[in-house]
Amino acid sequence: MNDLVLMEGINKAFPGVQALNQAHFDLRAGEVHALVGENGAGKSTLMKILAGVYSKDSGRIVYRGKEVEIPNPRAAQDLGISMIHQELNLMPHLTVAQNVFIGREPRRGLSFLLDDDKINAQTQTLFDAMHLRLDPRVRVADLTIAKQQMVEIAKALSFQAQVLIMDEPTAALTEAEIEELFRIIRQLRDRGVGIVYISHRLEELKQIADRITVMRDGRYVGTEDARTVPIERIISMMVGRTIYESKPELPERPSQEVVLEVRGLNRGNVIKDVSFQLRKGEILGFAGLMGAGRTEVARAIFGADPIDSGEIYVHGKKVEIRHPRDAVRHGIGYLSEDRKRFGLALSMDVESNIVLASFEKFLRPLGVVNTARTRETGQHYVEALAIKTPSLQQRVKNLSGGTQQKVVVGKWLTANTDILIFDEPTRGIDVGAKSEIYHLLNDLARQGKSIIMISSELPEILRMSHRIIVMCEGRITGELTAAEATQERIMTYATQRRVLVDTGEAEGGVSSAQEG
Amino acid sequence: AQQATPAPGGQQQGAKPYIPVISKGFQHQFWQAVKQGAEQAAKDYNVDITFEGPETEAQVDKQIEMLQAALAKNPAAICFAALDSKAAIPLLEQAKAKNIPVVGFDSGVDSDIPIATAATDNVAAAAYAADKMAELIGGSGKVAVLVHDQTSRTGIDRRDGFVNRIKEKYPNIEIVSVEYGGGDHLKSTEIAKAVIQANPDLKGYFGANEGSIIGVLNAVKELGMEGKLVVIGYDAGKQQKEAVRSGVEAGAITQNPIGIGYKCVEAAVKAIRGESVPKVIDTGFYWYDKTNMDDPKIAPLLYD
Amino acid sequence: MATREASATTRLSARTLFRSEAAQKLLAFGALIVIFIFFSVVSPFFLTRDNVIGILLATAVNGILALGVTFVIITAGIDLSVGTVMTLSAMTTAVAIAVWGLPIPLGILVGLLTGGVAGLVNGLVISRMKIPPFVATLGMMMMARGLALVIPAALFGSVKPVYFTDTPVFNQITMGSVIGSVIPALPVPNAVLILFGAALIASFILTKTILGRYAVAIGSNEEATRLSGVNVANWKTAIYALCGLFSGLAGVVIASRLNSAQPGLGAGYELDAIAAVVIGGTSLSGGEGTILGTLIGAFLMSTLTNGLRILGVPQEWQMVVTGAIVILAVYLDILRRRAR
Amino acid sequence: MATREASATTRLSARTLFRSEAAQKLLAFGALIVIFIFFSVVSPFFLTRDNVIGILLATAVNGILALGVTFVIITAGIDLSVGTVMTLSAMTTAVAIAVWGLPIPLGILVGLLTGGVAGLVNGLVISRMKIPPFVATLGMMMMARGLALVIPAALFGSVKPVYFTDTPVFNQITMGSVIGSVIPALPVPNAVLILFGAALIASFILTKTILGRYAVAIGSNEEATRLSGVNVANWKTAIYALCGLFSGLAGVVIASRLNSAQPGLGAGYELDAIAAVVIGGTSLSGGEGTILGTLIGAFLMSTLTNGLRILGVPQEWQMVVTGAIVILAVYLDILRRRAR
Ligand SMILES: Nc1ncnc2c1ncn2[C@@H]1O[C@H](COP(=O)(O)OP(=O)(O)OP(=O)(O)O)[C@@H](O)[C@H]1O
Ligand SMILES: Nc1ncnc2c1ncn2[C@@H]1O[C@H](COP(=O)(O)OP(=O)(O)OP(=O)(O)O)[C@@H](O)[C@H]1O
Ligand SMILES: [Mg+2]
Ligand SMILES: [Mg+2]
Repeated sequence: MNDLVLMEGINKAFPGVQALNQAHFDLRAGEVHALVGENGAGKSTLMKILAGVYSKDSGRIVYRGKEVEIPNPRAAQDLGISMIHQELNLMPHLTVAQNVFIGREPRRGLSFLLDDDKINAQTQTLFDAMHLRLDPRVRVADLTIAKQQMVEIAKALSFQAQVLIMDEPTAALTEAEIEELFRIIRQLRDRGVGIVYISHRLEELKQIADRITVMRDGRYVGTEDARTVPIERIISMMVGRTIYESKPELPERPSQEVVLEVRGLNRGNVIKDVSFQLRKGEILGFAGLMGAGRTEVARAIFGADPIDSGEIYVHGKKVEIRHPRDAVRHGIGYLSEDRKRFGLALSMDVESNIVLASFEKFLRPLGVVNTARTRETGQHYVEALAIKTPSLQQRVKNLSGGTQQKVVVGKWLTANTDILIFDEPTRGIDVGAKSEIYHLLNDLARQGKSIIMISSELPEILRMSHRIIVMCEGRITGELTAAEATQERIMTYATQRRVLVDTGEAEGGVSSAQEG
Repeated sequence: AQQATPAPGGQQQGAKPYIPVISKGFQHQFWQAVKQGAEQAAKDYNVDITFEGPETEAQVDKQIEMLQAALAKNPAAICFAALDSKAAIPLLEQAKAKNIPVVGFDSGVDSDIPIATAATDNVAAAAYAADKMAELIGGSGKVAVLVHDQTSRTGIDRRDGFVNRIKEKYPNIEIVSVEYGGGDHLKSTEIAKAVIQANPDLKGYFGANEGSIIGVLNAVKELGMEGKLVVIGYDAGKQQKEAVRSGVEAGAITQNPIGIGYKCVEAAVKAIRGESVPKVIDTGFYWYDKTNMDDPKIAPLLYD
Repeated sequence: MATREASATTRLSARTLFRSEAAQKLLAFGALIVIFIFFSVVSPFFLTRDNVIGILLATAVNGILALGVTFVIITAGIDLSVGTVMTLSAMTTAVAIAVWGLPIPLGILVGLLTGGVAGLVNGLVISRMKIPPFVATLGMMMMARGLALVIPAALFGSVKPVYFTDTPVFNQITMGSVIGSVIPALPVPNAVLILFGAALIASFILTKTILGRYAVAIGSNEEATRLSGVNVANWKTAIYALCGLFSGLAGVVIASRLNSAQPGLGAGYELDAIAAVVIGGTSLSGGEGTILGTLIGAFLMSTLTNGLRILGVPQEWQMVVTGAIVILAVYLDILRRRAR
Repeated sequence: MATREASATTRLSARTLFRSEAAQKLLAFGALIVIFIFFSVVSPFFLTRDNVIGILLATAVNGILALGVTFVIITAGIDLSVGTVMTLSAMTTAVAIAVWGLPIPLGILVGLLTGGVAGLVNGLVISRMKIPPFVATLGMMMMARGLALVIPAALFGSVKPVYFTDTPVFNQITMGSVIGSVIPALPVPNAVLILFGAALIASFILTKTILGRYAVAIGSNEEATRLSGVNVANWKTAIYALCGLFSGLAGVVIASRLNSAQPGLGAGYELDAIAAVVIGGTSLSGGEGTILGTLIGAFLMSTLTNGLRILGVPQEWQMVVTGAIVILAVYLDILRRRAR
């Protein structure tokens, strides 16, 4: 066995959680080894231990046949281990090239002088090899998330690492970009690099992985050959039982009553003349590529960002929404695509987060909070949404991603909103939790709530929506009913934007400058 | 010093002469009384003045900036109470080069540039307070000193005047504590309380400025020690005057702040007019207690 | 934020071992007790009734200021203006009572309102003009300091203190002793009761009311709170106004205690108040903090100052030791949290 | 952080419209120029050679302090100790030269090192003990203030200034005029040159060296910087030490200017320095800032102080106006950024 990395008997506890319990993982040179498991299974934690971010409580790591200690990220880099983290880890105030070379800047003359020309040039070379169209000199803050993700990938690649860990690298990318990433991954694999690939998009694994290791509750479950194992088996290993993907159950037809109408919404050059209607009990899908402007539309409707022009009607009445509180007052709730930054008060407990948008409803005289009722409400939603938490007093920062998402849902249900905008509700959420969220959405629609669902996953959009609106570069480019919609039709509407990477057929631009 | 020398008070004809008064402070009542005197003189002699000083007496550099800005206005004369006279000498030399007469006040400037200085001898005044303290506690026992500032000239002079006199003349008196309260009434109160607590046999307390002595008086009152401690103060102010009148405070040293302010502006005016002024204008200090505080010679010196 | 979370992560593992909030509080109290015992042993004058009462009294002003600042710091803000706003409030109280001759309760109200208004302005500047709290309250600190001098200058033509000569009862508000009149052996001045009363109210507001909840929520994640439909700007304004009210109360207390309003006071008080809050375990990055902690922090500081004075440590060394202890106390708190 | 980024997003759309850095700088300069013109119009004494030179000179100390603080603030930290560390450095320089009789260059080195060591301690306390910068440097502020008094107390038995009586040339280091000796009509004191020299060095360090790069990276996203393999703890320590070096330089300059070391100086200077940095457009939340901005901020503050003095505005009103202008200047900067 030409094991590159062997991790054995790894334990790691966080307060209240045994994140890893005798976890096991091995990686060979020249393979793509997928690591899968439900949210909170411990995938990121295990890999962060390998990358020197966390220290293990016990267990051993063998690298190229020698037992090693990896106390910090620097040590990992020195061993040739590099990691793309699940959360973006960039310095927004620095340029792209400065980000790529942070920590290993080429120096000039005296050893502390920077040579920005050199890093710009080297970054450009790197991007050329990736067929990536991106100016190394722009500030990262000015980039879309997709571009930022590509920068992260470029950065990890630039290490010439022997072990490359990718924790959900494709969550923000388009098909073409994913294709390009896979091309690069294959190239690296052929060069003998060992690649760890973490993803919840199980369908990707068939394309790229050689082996698949499944984790559950911090434990090692098993390793399978990616080419032969059926996806169903992986799923059952993940959840510990067999679940069958339910057939897309098209929800009942919504009524014709329009609850939300948007007319002529404009904001800078990110929202251009957006108009649409949302009906009672309807799930309206918003499809499009990264940066198409769907989040911007949602935030604008919700009053999170100012708009230049446009009118919003709720239940036929024109309303002014200048702040999120206006939106909430009119019964609109928004579940952001970035829960941690925009959705949760992480250091507060589950109960407080559930009632965060509706404290005013739980008041006794003098502004005193009726804690008996908040606890009751919290308990109600913990049960109704099956929120996996040890107690209502658990701080939400200690919960897994899917559980956190449910807490946010609970928050908006408590606030009694009947128009719910779900922005990427299943981003980074495992299959089990995903299907629970789908059920939840259907239930809500059936109860008469109206839902806008923004998603970058076409199967999800197709499966869930009554109607689908497609956006591209800030405008609505198409509208499809559930019956008409297919992946191809959506993509035609959605692909007016220039892709970040030069696809094979894209003429000229940059020639493939890679030479091994 | 190589530039052309403009006429003193190089201002437009007909305008009132302008005299900036740069003091050591402005928030404390003592300085406000000096200001009052200076303004009175300005009125009497028909000149314009401005009055300013740094926020604390430690801010030597801020005072230098003030002097610098004052010089830029090309004044007819300058009244200056140096926080640190050595540090100010370069600017004073500039003034001299520009033929701007400088009058010192409150404490002397170690230089022959000021044409006159209206000041009290703080060392002698504090020494006098020490004599009084010795007399009132019967020549032996423990006393404590509370000073406003460890680094300012007045603080140092008053502390040293008191402490040195005790050391030299009264071997049976022990100074158990010298502390600094920044002139902050509350801090001074807390300090004095702690010192009295820590020295149950304390016989006397000297407060070297108004803020300090008010602190001592508050402490005495809060600890119910009225009459059990010989309290001697400095400066005036309503509270202190009441304490002296009621006998809680045995007495205090007062200077003549209004006189200092008046005399220095007056001297500056005379210098502008080319009249001669005495090099040293001693504005004097006085001991006051409940027996003499309504004396027509003393009463006007005691600001509220 | 990144660091905060990372360190949160690393310290979590042991937390379960030592969950009890009560035990934590005891630990925080520990530092105070150690200092108390130390001074009691080395000086016979430290642990006397009068001196302990003195320490309690000495905590009053800084403690009240620190209570207000606790709220602000929990929102991840800061208030540098509390000291001079206190002075300004003392001044307006004095003007109301001693110059205009208003009844004492009305005069106190004027003082409280002065603080409240200053805090309100802070809050508006921060939440409407989006000025960082550090800058907004720095500006207010300068302005309040100036105004406290402007008032007597405008009224009397010169900067001077205002005395409560005609209303001796005003001084009794803090320096009288309700307890002492019942239990003569325990002449605890009312100022101490006021401090504890204010702390109870503050604790109530923080833990039981919506304002307290929103303070924590804003400190925990301001943007998420805003996106939950909470009017963050208004609540923040309210929190700074509340902090201002406490500064106003401190102004009334200091005026009553000194029986006068001293216009030059207050510079540097803000740092003492902030130090008390931070020693008390409230995190400067917001989202957590307790009133009890702040009280303990304030007592720790005044105990330290008093003890060093009683020992007769030279004043310059007192500063050095206090600086070191401030760092040490916070370090202990950090270790304590890491351990839980 | 959430808010910062959210607003980063919202403002992006317009940014491209108004990209030119130069235009931005001109706008920042604008406030300074407006104030300059205003004072020039209302007072005949303001725009004179000597007064302008006076303003430049008055900026030197605060400016140098602010340069150091800029680095710290760019890392999203704060340094409250710069004022008293400056005083401590002035004191050690004075002891080295005037008491021990060391040669002047060596004495200067002692001053710089004193600052550097104090900064190093700050950095270690912050990065190793994980004490928040506010607390760590607050503690250092107290300790340095105490030590600056302890030194003369230990040497002379009492706290007093140390004078450079035997080395008149020491005063010339800042108050002599190299420019004046070449162009007699322009007697700009060397202190001003030192300020500009220090600013050039600071600007070089910030934009061209690895230290500057890491300062921005740490302020921008500390955790990401750490995950990139940068030894954040060490670099942070270095940055605080650098800030300390600038405080040390300020100490040497103030000692030379006053021809003495004044042990009681320095309290409150930290807030002026921070105000200059913030007025200069450096964000307290880290990640961005320029040396030129800080210089402009420092000049704005000393121009304002000087102008109000020249106008003869009563001192209490000067405080009020300065407070208001600090807020206003930052507000203008915020509007400017929003507009780009
Ligand atoms: N910093 C932390 N503090 C406390 N608990 C944590 C922390 N990080 C992870 N955990 C917990 O450890 C467990 C494993 O988390 P981890 O992030 O490794 O899961 P994951 O498999 O990567 O999940 P996902 O697919 O959602 O990314 C979870 O229960 C999680 O709540
Ligand atoms: N973090 C960001 N920084 C800078 N610009 C951004 C950022 N996010 C979005 N934008 C810009 O806003 C526009 C719309 O992006 P938006 O996020 O609304 O798209 P989206 O369709 O919701 O895609 P996503 O899947 O990323 O949510 C894009 O043109 C993009 O340039
Ligand atoms: Mg993960
Ligand atoms: Mg989006």
